[in-house]
Amino acid sequence: MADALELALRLVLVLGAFLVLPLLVGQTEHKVMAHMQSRVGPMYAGGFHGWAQLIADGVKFAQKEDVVPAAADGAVFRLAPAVAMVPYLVVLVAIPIGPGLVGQELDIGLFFVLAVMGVGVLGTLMAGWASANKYSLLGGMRVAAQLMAYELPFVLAAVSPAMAARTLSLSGIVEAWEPWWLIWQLPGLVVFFVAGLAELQRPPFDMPVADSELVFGPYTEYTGLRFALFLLAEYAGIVVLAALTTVLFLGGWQGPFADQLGWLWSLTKIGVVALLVVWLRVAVPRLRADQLQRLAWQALVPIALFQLALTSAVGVWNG
Amino acid sequence: MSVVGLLFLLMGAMAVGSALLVVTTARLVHSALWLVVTLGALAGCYLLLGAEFVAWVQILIYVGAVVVLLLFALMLTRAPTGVQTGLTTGNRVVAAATAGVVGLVLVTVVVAGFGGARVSVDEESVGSATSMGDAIFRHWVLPFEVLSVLLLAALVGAIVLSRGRASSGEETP
Amino acid sequence: MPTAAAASIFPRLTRMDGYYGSYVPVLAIIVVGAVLVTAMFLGNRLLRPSRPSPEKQLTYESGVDPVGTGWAQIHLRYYVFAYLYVVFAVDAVFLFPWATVYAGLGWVTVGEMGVFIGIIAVGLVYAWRKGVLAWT
Amino acid sequence: MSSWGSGLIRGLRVTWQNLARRSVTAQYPDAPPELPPRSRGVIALFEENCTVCMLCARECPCWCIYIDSHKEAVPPVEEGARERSTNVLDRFAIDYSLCMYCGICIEACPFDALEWSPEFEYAELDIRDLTHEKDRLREWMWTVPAPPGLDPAAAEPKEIATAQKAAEKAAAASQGQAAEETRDDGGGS
Repeated sequence: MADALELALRLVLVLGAFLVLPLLVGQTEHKVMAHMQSRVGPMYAGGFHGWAQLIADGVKFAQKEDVVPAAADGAVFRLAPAVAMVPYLVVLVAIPIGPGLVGQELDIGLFFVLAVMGVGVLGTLMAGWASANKYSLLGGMRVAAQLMAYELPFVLAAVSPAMAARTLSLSGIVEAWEPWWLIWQLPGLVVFFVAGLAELQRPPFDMPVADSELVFGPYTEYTGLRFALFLLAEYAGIVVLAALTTVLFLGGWQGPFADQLGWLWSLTKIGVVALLVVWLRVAVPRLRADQLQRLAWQALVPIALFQLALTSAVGVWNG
Repeated sequence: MSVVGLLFLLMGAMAVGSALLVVTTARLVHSALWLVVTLGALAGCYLLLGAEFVAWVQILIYVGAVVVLLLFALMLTRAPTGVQTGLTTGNRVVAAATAGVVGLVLVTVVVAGFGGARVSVDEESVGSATSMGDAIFRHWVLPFEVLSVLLLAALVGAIVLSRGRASSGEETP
Repeated sequence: MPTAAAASIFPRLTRMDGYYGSYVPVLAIIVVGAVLVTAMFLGNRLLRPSRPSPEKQLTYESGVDPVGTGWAQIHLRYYVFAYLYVVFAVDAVFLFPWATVYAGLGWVTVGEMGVFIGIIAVGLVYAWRKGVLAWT
Repeated sequence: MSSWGSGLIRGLRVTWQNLARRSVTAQYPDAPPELPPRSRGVIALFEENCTVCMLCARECPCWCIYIDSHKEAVPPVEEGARERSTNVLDRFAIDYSLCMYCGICIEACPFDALEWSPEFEYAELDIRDLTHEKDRLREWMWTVPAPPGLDPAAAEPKEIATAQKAAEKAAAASQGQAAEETRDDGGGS
C-alpha cells in the first residue's frame, strides 16, 4: 500500500512537472522574446504582465472545433499529437532533479532517455503524412532529413559524460560530475545542445515549420486541442533538453548546499538552459537545408568524435 | 501465471497481431506505422526477458531510426495517400505457407539451441549495459570488429546503388 | 545515497526493488500518458463545437483551391544521409556499453573501439570522396 | 564559418541589450496614441460647404461615396429676374468598409467640405454600420484639428507674397506720388 502510494506521488510529481514547466518556459519565451525584440509581449490576461496568457490560450484551444481535413488520413491524423507528446512525459520520469529526487532511477537511464526521445519525431512525421497537405508533407520530409543529420551527433555527444562517469545512470553521472567537466566536456556540451535544438526543431533549426515557406509545416492542418498538444510537446521538449543538458554536462543538483537545495540548483540550471534556447531563437536566423547537413556532418560529428577520443583518453589515464 | 508472464503474453500477442496488420493493410504508410507497434511490442518482450539494453536499442535503432528511414522512403516514393489495391497478389496461400515454414524452422532452431537455458532476471539485470559491455569487449571482440566491416559494406553498397540510379532502396542494416 | 536529508524528505523515492520493480513506474507513466491524452480528447469533445462543412474540411493551400492531391514528390537528394545515419546509429549504440567498461579494460579496448569506428569512418571518407555529401 | 560565429555573438549581444533596455511600446487602449499631424483616421464632412458638385464621388477609386440631392428653386434676387435653382444635399454617405483612405475626395473637393479627422476608433460589429451618413460625418468635423501652422523657415505663401507685393507697390506708388507732390510744392514755391 505504501509502495503504491509512493508510486502515485512520484507519478503526480512527474505529471505536474510535465504540465507546469513547459507552461513556464512558454510564458518566459513570450516575455523574454518580446523584450529582446523591444516589445512587451502579452500584457492583459491575468492582469500582471499577462502571466495567464498561456492558460487563456489553453482554455481557448480546448473549446475550439477540431477540424480534420476530408483528404486526411483520419486515424493517423488524430493520433499524431499524442505520439508527439507522450514520449517527453515518459522521458521526464527518468530525469533526476535532486539527490534521490527522481521519478524512477534506471540503471540504463541515459540510453532510455535517448531512445524514448527519438520516438517523438514519429508523431511529427505522422502529422506530416496524414494531413495530405503539400506543406505538411514537405515539413515532414524536412523533419526526417533534420533528424538524420542530428540524431547521430546528439547520441555521440551524450556518450561522453557517460564515459567520464562510467555509468549510464543519470543520477550516477550527476554524482560523478566535477566542476572541471565544464572545461573538458565543453565540446560535447556544445554539440549536445546544438543537436538537441535541431531535434526539437527550435530556431535556428526550425526549417520544418518555417512559417514563411511552409505555413506551419506538419502542423498546418491542425486546430484546437491537437494543435495545442504539438505546442506542448515542443515546450516539453525544451524542458527535457534543458534537463538533460543540466544532468549530463552541468552537474545537475551539484552546487553549494546540494543536500538541501539540490532540486533548486537543478531547476535553476534547467531554467538558464531553457532561457538560452529562447535567446538563440531571437538571435539567430534560420539555417538552410544544406547548411544544416554541413553543420552536422562537417562540424558536429567530428567534434563529437574528438570529444569521445578525449574522454576515453582521460578516462583510461585515470584508470 | 505471474504478472510478468501475463505481460509477456500480451506483448507477444501485440507483436504478432500488429505484424499481421503490417502485411495486410492496404496503405503503405499504415503498414510502416504498424511496424512501429510490432517493434515496440518486441522491445517490451526483450525488456520482460531481462534484456534491458537490447530493448532500448530496439526502440532507438528500429523505431527511432529504421522506421523513420522507412517512412522517409515511403514519402519520397510515389506512394499515394489512399488505399493501394495492387499490393496484394493472389499468392496469399503460398506466402502464408512460406511464412509458417520459416517460423517453424526458426522456433526449432531457437528451442534446440537455448531450450533448456534459464536466466534469473530479477536478481541482477543480466542484460544491462555493463554486462553487455563486459561480454562484448572481453569475449566477443572479433565479431564486434567484423560487424564494422559489415556496416562498411552496407554503407558502400548503398552509396554505389543510389549513385547508379535514383532508387528508393531497401533497408541496409 | 550520500544525500540523507533529501532522502528523508522523500523516503524511498529513489528506486523500487529489483529489475522489474524499476520498470513499474515507467509502465505506469506510459499508462498515465495514455490516460492523460484520452482524457484531454474526451474533455475536448465535450467542450468543442462541431460544425463540419466541405469548405472547412478542404485541404489548406494558402486560400486557393487545392491543386491535385496532397502528394508532392521530392528529389532523393539526401537519401545517402539517411543511410549514413542508420549505419552510424548502429555504430553509436555500441558506445554505450563500452562507456561503462572501457576504463577498467584499458587502452586495448579504446583501440578496439577506435578500429571499429575507423573502419566505418572509411565509409564516410568514401562517401565524401564520391561527392555524395555535397549538396547538389 | 568564422563570420557565422561572430554574427551569432553579435546577435546574442544585441538581443541581450534589448532585454536590459526598457521597452517603449505604447499601451494603446490604456494610453492614447500620439498621432502624427494629418493622421488619416476618418473623413469628416462640413455639410454647409458642400455644393453637391459630385467631384468627390466621381474621383473616388472605390466608389464608396453616395450622394443624393434634389434641386430647389431659389427666388430671384432682383425683381423680374429669372428664378435660380440650387442643389440641396439629401444624403451624403461614405462606406468605410470600402474606403481605402486614399484621401482623393478631400483633394478633389473644391470647397473644403471634406477634411481628414484623426479619429480612428469607429470599428463596428456589423459591417453595415460602417456606412456613415451625413450627420455622422458632420460629427467628425468637430474632431478635425486646426490646420498646422506654417514652418517658420518656410517660404511665404503665395497669397501673402502677392498681397505683400501689391501693398508694397501701392505704398511705393503713394510715396512716389507724395514725393512728387513735395517736389511740385518745392518747384511751386
